[in-house]
Amino acid sequence: MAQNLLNALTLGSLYLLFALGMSLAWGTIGILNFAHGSIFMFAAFTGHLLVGQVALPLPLVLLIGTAVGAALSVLAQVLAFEPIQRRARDHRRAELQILVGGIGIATIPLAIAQHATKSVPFGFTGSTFQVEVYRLGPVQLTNVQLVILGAAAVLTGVLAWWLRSARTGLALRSIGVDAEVATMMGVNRRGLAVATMAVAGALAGIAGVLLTYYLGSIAAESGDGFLIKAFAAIVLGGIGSIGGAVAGAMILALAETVVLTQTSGMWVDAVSFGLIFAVLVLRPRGLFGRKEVRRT
Amino acid sequence: MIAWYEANVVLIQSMFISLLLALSIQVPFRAGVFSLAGIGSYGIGAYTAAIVTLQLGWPPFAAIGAGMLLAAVIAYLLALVLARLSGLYLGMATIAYSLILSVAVINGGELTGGAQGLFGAVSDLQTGHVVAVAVAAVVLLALSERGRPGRWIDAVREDPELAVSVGVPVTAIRQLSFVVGGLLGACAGAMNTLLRTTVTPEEVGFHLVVLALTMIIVGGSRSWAGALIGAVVFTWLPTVLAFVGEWQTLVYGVVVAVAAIFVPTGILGLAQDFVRRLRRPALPGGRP
Amino acid sequence: MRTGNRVRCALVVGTAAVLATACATSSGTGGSGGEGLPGTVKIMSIKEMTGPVAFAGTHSTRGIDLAVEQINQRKFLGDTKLEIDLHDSAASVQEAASFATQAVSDQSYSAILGPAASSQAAAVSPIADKAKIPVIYTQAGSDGVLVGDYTYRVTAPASSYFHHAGEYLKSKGAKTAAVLYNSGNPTLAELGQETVPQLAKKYGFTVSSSDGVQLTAQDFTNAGAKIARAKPDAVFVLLQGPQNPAAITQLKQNGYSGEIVGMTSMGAGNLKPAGQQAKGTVWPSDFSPHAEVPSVQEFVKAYQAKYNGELPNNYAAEAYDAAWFLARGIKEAGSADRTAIQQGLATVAKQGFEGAEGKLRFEGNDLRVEGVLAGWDGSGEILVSREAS
Amino acid sequence: MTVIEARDVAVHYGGIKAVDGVDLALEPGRICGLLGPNGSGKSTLLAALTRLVPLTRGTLLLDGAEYQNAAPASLARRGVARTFQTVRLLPDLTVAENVRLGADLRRRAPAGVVDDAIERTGLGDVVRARPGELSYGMSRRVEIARALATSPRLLLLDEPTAGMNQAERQEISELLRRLRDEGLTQLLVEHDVQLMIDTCDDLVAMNFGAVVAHGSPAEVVTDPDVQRAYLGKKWRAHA
Repeated sequence: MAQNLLNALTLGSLYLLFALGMSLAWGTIGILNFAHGSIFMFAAFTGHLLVGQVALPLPLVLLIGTAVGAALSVLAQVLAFEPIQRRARDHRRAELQILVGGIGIATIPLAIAQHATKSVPFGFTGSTFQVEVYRLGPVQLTNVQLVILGAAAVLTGVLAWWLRSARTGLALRSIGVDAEVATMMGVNRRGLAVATMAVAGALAGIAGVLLTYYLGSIAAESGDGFLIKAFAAIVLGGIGSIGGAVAGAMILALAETVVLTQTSGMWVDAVSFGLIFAVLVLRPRGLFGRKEVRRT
Repeated sequence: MIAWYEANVVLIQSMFISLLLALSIQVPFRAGVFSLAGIGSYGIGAYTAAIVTLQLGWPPFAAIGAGMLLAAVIAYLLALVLARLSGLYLGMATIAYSLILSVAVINGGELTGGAQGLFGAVSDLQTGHVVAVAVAAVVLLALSERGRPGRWIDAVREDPELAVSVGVPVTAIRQLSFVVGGLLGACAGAMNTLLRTTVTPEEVGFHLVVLALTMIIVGGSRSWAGALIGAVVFTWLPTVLAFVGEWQTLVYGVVVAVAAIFVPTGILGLAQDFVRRLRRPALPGGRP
Repeated sequence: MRTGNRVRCALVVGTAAVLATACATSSGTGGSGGEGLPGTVKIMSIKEMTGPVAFAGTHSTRGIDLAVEQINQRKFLGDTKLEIDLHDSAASVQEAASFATQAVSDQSYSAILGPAASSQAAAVSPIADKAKIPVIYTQAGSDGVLVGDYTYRVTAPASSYFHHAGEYLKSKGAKTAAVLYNSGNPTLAELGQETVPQLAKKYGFTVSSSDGVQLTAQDFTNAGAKIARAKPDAVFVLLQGPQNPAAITQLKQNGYSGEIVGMTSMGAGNLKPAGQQAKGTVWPSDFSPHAEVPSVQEFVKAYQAKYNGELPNNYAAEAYDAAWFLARGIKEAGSADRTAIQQGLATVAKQGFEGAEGKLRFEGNDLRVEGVLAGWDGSGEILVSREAS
Repeated sequence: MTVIEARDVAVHYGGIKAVDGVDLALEPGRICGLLGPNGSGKSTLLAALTRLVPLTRGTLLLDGAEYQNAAPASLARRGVARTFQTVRLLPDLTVAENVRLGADLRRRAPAGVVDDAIERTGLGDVVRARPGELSYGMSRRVEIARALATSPRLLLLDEPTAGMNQAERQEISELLRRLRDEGLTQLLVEHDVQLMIDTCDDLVAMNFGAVVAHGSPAEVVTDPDVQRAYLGKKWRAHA
């Protein structure tokens, strides 16, 4: 029981790291980035390539993943999403174009990784980091799990503080509430949007690297599955709300763990899809969503 | 010509099926309803047709009709349940609905054949039938883009409040768009199953959502002609791209991204702008 | 390269009877093909060269290329050359079906080497069967693939050689076994739901738990913990290639120390990311490059010579056999005519032959092999000899 | 009998009482003006009358029959037409098609309804233009033309002359009066008090979601409450 709870917490933390960036970008600058999963995978893939050359320690691989994730995300913003938002006739069309553009962009890193690996799984076997298992009474815990739990807690805290207190965070939130007013207040939307996407991508990169350490290996296609899970977590908690993302990720992980341990596990994906559907129908704002951020 | 037709008959068939699939998404889009439930309907049609053909031995058009009827009923219920949602939220709820169906068919046991899917659904459905159905659908939809229905649908999409004020039955049109999308999607799925004689769970997944979306975004989302352009492009693109070999997927992604960024109105929109620009000088009294 | 092959051909004379005949025939008749054989026989090969199952498509193609090179150089069909026209079905049912139709309508194609994915194969089969063009598949384990006389499969169903796993577990004294299988993949689902329970009955162990995971599942933490806690003597890990190392890693991290039994999806280097943790894992396989069967070793050496010393995997071996099976069928038919080739294939199938997978025989249109027990020693694939264990 | 009537109508958004206990009755063949500062609840009242927002309480009557639960789209069919405060035209349709949208209400619109609406609003020269090519004033005329094309018995106008110059305002005022003479009942929301005095038969003044005065234009504009609440500077400025 305690073990299941701990595992669910770890899974929830991974969902959270992934979902935070997506939720941030969607709730503030209105970009639902469907390439997020692809970026996440490619950050881990780059790490894998480098680890194959040099035996790197975990912090360095994490750093590389962060940088790659941020770079790809910024690239997508500058080359695709920003031009779309600038040109689109109305908000609704922009949303749709960003969605489809994201799908197109996602194909690019995916195709490269697939080509390089032939869809054979990859991991960080060359890394100097070794998984260690600690046993605490009935519960066992690996050092990777500790890193994941720690990273999720610290990064979520930092992000929440940033949005609540820092000047740029406040400016960002004002965009989320009313883009026009924010512009009138002299907020540099373009710069802030790029910064937001960089943060989102960095979080995806961190999640990608940690997931690969955690599972031992991932494949080029692994990003897609996470995308829909993260989406469920965001919708569940409420878009743009950090607390909502935390709650959403944890509830989803817990629900999946329950389904997995209590049934034969073949309906797990139906949990996240079902949650998306049910929450949108019954409580479109999500459990913790603020109404003003909801863009419909 | 005949040789070419025979060699490419599968692509020709799938072009018309893709057209119907794209229309199943586009019809709701035109009414401002961002519903991707057409994909779920495709699955319902595909599996219903296979089941009634295999277990009851129904003729092809009865099998297709059964799938369409079931999908239409479910689509109507969905329209009622999702009435409050719009925009991306509606899109996501309908994607979730479609994906739940794809999980369900894997777990459907004997009825859906589980992971293996169903096979041996042999029928005498011909390419000509598919073309005829697609043409009929296009004619009906083309009529709905003209005159009174066309203006009503435009009004519902662009400004539902205004539409109400001039007496347009907005709710009914939205529900109808769900149902018509369901009918078209199920029709596409059922015909594909009967042509291929087989259906597997992996055919009804997120990739269909992506395909249908990209077809109408690249082709053009406002008219049946856009869906047709999209269906033609994405049916033949892999053949055209065969020369890039292993990088086909990459080029495909770039095409989709570039279209989404630079051609928001789709190829159809580009063509219409071009025609309009040509005609402009001939238009008298454009400005007061 | 050419001399190298000739040398090997001479060497084979003493070891593999069937191949020796092949060499003798080609050198003896000095290049007069069968009466009806044209200068080239064109074969369409529909393989997944890109996309999620690219690993199967690319390795199959290597096997085919090797076989065709041998067939042509040894003048197995006299002066007639086999020509392979490769098409990438990119993991799309529609494209696979379309290529099949192109092959059907273009009379210059005599046969098809089919795709590996069951869904694609199931769409190709009815087209080919209706038009009466022979198709030879590898992989494609679904029931719907073999629909008539014209469809053959040169990958034996895993259930037909899974007894190796049963014998292995019996020798280890296993009494309980857990099953973790991919419920979205037809072959794996059948293994998990039917083959293993049958095996349990026959080899005296009980199935303590059976968990299906979804087609694209990645996280096996819970499944791993659940199984590790139950401490069964053995666990069957029947997953897709990329899922295997993740599942094994989770089992080991949760302190599982019993036997791990898999299937061919553990081969082809898929366990590399799990490294030392996967040490001791075994799986029944239709092919092992270490099997000490002459025809297998002949294939392995030729493959290594052609591909820079790389060891062949099961996909390459199966496709190699498929190509040779086709060549034998054509030779038997003495014609490039599709129906004649089908009859030729039927004759060859009745006789069986020796190839990269060892002794091959057919049950109907489906292959049966003896199979081996392969294993992972922490860094590479080995052959587990049952006597030693 | 009144054409349309609101009895004790209230519309609350959460804690905000946009309209709170308004009574209003329109006599047939008259133009009633609705005056009030921004945020006084005029547009909300119009939205309530056309069923675009749900009532918190109150009763709505059309030709003496209650309709507060009727489907909003059914009102147009019963002869209620309206224009909006902002220009709301369909960008992809021509001016003629936008007007035609009003006539689409009936399967077979009476002959000449569309042409008549276009001619009366002076849009004859721009029928083939698209909304994006029109000036603001012209766009507003299309709004009115579309409403007229529904062949209404009651017309609700939300600031129809906003953005027009003095001559254009005069034209619209004349048009409205001519329509009144033909028997069309109207409710007119406007900020231009002079125009209201010139056009309307009755005036109602609102503030803070409630009616503060009603009667003939002369009575209402001289009402001290109205003067204090809203007219003050503006009325004098115009005078």
